[in-house]
Amino acid sequence: MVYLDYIAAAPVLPEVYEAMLPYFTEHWGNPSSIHELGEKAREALEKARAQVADLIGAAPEEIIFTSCGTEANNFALKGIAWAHQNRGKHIVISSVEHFSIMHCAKTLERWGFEVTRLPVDSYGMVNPADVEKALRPDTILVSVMHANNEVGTIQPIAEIGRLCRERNVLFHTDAVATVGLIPVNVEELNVDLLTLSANTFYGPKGAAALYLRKGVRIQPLLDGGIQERGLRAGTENVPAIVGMGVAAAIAKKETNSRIRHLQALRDRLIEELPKRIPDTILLGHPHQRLPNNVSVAIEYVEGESMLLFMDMAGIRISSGSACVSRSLKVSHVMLAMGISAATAQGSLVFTLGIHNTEKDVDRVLAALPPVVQRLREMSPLYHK
Amino acid sequence: MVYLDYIAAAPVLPEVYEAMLPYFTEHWGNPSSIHELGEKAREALEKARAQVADLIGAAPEEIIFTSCGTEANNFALKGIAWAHQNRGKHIVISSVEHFSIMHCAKTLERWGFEVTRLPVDSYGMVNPADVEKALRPDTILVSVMHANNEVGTIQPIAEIGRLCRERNVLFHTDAVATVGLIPVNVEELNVDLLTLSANTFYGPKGAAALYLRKGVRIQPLLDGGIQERGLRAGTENVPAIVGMGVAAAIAKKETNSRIRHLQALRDRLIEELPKRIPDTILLGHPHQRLPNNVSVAIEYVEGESMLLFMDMAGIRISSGSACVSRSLKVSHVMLAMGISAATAQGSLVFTLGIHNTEKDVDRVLAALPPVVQRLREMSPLYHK
Amino acid sequence: MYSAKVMEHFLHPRNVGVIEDADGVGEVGNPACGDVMTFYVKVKEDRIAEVKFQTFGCAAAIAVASMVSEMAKGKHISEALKITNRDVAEALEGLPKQKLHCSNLGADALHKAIEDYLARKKEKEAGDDGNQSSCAR
Ligand SMILES: Cc1ncc(COP(=O)(O)O)c(C=O)c1O
Ligand SMILES: Cc1ncc(COP(=O)(O)O)c(C=O)c1O
Ligand code: FES
Ligand code: FES
Repeated sequence: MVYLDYIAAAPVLPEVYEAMLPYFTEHWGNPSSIHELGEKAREALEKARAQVADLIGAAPEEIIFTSCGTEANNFALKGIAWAHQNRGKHIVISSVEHFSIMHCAKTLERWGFEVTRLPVDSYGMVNPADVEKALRPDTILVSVMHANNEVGTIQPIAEIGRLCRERNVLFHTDAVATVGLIPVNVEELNVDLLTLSANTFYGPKGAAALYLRKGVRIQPLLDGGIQERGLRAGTENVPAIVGMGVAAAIAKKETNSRIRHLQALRDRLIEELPKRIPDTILLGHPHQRLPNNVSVAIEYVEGESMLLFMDMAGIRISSGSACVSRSLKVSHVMLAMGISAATAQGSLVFTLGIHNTEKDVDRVLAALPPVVQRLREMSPLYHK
Repeated sequence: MVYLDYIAAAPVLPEVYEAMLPYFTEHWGNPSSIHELGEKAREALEKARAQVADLIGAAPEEIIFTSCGTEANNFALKGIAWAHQNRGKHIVISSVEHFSIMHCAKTLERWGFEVTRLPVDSYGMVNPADVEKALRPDTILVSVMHANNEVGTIQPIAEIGRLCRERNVLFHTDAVATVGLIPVNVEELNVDLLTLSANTFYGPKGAAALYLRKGVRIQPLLDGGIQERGLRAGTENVPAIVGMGVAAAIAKKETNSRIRHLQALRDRLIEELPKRIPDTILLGHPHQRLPNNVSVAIEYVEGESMLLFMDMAGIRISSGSACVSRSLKVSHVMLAMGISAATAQGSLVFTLGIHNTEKDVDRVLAALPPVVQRLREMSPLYHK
Repeated sequence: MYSAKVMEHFLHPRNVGVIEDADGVGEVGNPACGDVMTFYVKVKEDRIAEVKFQTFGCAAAIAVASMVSEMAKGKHISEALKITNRDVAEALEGLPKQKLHCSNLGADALHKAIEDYLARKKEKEAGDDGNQSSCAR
């Protein structure tokens, strides 16, 4: 099998796996219990918190564990909106955010908040000048993702953060696609809140976190007990969080070597695909781009069909085509970039991971052209 | 070690552990991916859904997976409040709910909802007649827990449910303390929503669910992708959910034998503790009680001290509910039952599990009296 | 996600292509929505003698088109016009809920091609009538 869908899910590292196991059957305590078994669990939790904090240059008490990136994004947007609505009810997001930000913003609109959606250029990039224009006296929060999961474009977060800070507006970034993949430092990025997820760096599903700068007020999304300093109630998923901590520590050490490995594979795909398949367009920014992302639109064919033919060939990839997105809508990211709906239909997203090799790239380059050829021959839009 | 704090946390069953492992490193796909690896994950997810549904007599599509009981409770209360506020803004809960219901209700009050808190008798039992009195034309939801986690009292849920149904009011029960421990059937209980959590029946942390009766409208708590039919976004924690499914299937088969085992141990503790320690009061209902719960108040001494001395002796128990303990407040449950704050201070909660034996009970019965004696001798309240 | 039947038709679609001298052509859909389907029919004595299709769409769309072409082949046009979306989905042993709309495409495109044939025929007859009458005049 050739797996090139790391943004969707990744296996955990062997070290992560080993670290988690004892927390299911041996150290199963509840971190809130004040006996020895609870104590053990709490120590493990706090160790993981320090490891995750270290990965992004934060203090441990600035990390709030959540169950997934979506929860952290919902917590950030709704929690800040609820806590700061007396200061204003205007929020700014980009038009290429993940659904978990986009649909939160829609919910906030139903609750009486006003949302401005920033445009992007044809690379999917936000212009900081547009952020500046969008800020109003009643703006309480700006949320722009660090890198886009579909097209890989990395946003000018530090600059947007600087603008927000000058204007005293809280700034959140959804860094699910970047933390653990490229260096991320909350100080350098000038962010007040940041979402990260363990699976991006080969930690387990079920563990993610919100970074919340010290002193920033927020309302819990999950009310209840006093876990996570009362900001996120619910028994902590100790095994998953332990795994996240170990994965963070490893990611920190290996970031640079991983990037080198991924970039080489990525660049080969980016170079070779259009050579072997005419009318293939690279989506996203040519340089300001995730080291593991190759996003293309292949004209005259539809993503799901390619994806399934590739699946038959043992190659797992993804697509932002409407036919794939259960809602039958073309990717809002591609539309925001000005890509026509017909072109966006031919979207293929390859996300590389540490286990990929040159040979995987060779297999893709060998398997995809005949699939495209076959589908184009069926396509009423294609004329040689 | 003698562990008698199963309500706080439990190890997973060996079968659960084995079932989960492949989903970390082998079948790591994202259930939303449409290639073969995603397909595998989705099948596993749907199998677990059917297993969990079967445990409570529900249809699979009525199960929404969440990350913990707290999330399911927040989802139930806030989601129903948001979705039905046009019909009314009055909500009824009991005064002995878990913090995740209690604090949700407080948040709803801040949002302009009105909350009635039902009284309980000295056993911690809600009187259905009080529910009837509390219902108003603008009542949209009643939430009464199935059994209390601190004192073990089982509520007359079926009757409350019947009353709510007659009046066309939605009814939720927090069944975290019961599902998988005693038989629970959503039809017999007349509930519209029900919260359950995997760890109660030796499934892993990080997996819980909300049962939502077909046709009941709710607003998501986590907006985003279309996971869980669009009602709970976020990548599913597949390994944990798989574990929950297996644990549910086993619980279903073993409920009766487990109950017999637990009840025998429980009843011995209930009988012997007051005999060996004068001024020990059983808390909660004598018969309508969880088969694994022994909750007592030991006069003139303080819970934490007993707990730590017991911990030294290798015996893990609890005092009040786990997540309350750190807030240094006397249990609201005990106060609602009319127990004086001084008496409630001496609370000890033993929750038994499948691994406990007669010998564990012997060890408690041997270890506790001298601990109490010692502390009483230090206590200014104690006069022989 | 897909039934074995859908996958089989997707991987080995029948009757793909264009009929250059088709008696009827039907096109439905819109590339913006991800689906364009074109059916070509040759009709002999009101029976579908030959049918071909092209599609730009998902696996379901391809399988649906293939199945519809099989179902239509050899049928009297009045029968072919009665092929419903449901028949197609059933013949494919079911389609995922969100893909049911793809089955509309197939039957719709076929019906449109037949209607096109009927319209051309009518036009031709009208044209013939016209010629005759003009001759008679
Ligand atoms: C009755 C009850 N409800 C809800 C919860 C919350 O569950 P969790 O801590 O898994 O979120 C608990 C936890 O012990 C509980 O006992
Ligand atoms: C950029 C981005 N944000 C948020 C999320 C949501 O993460 P999760 O599905 O773990 O909730 C994703 C998931 O892929 C993502 O790519
Ligand atoms: S053609 Fe788009 S869903 Fe089938
Ligand atoms: S006496 Fe110290 S916390 Fe209560």
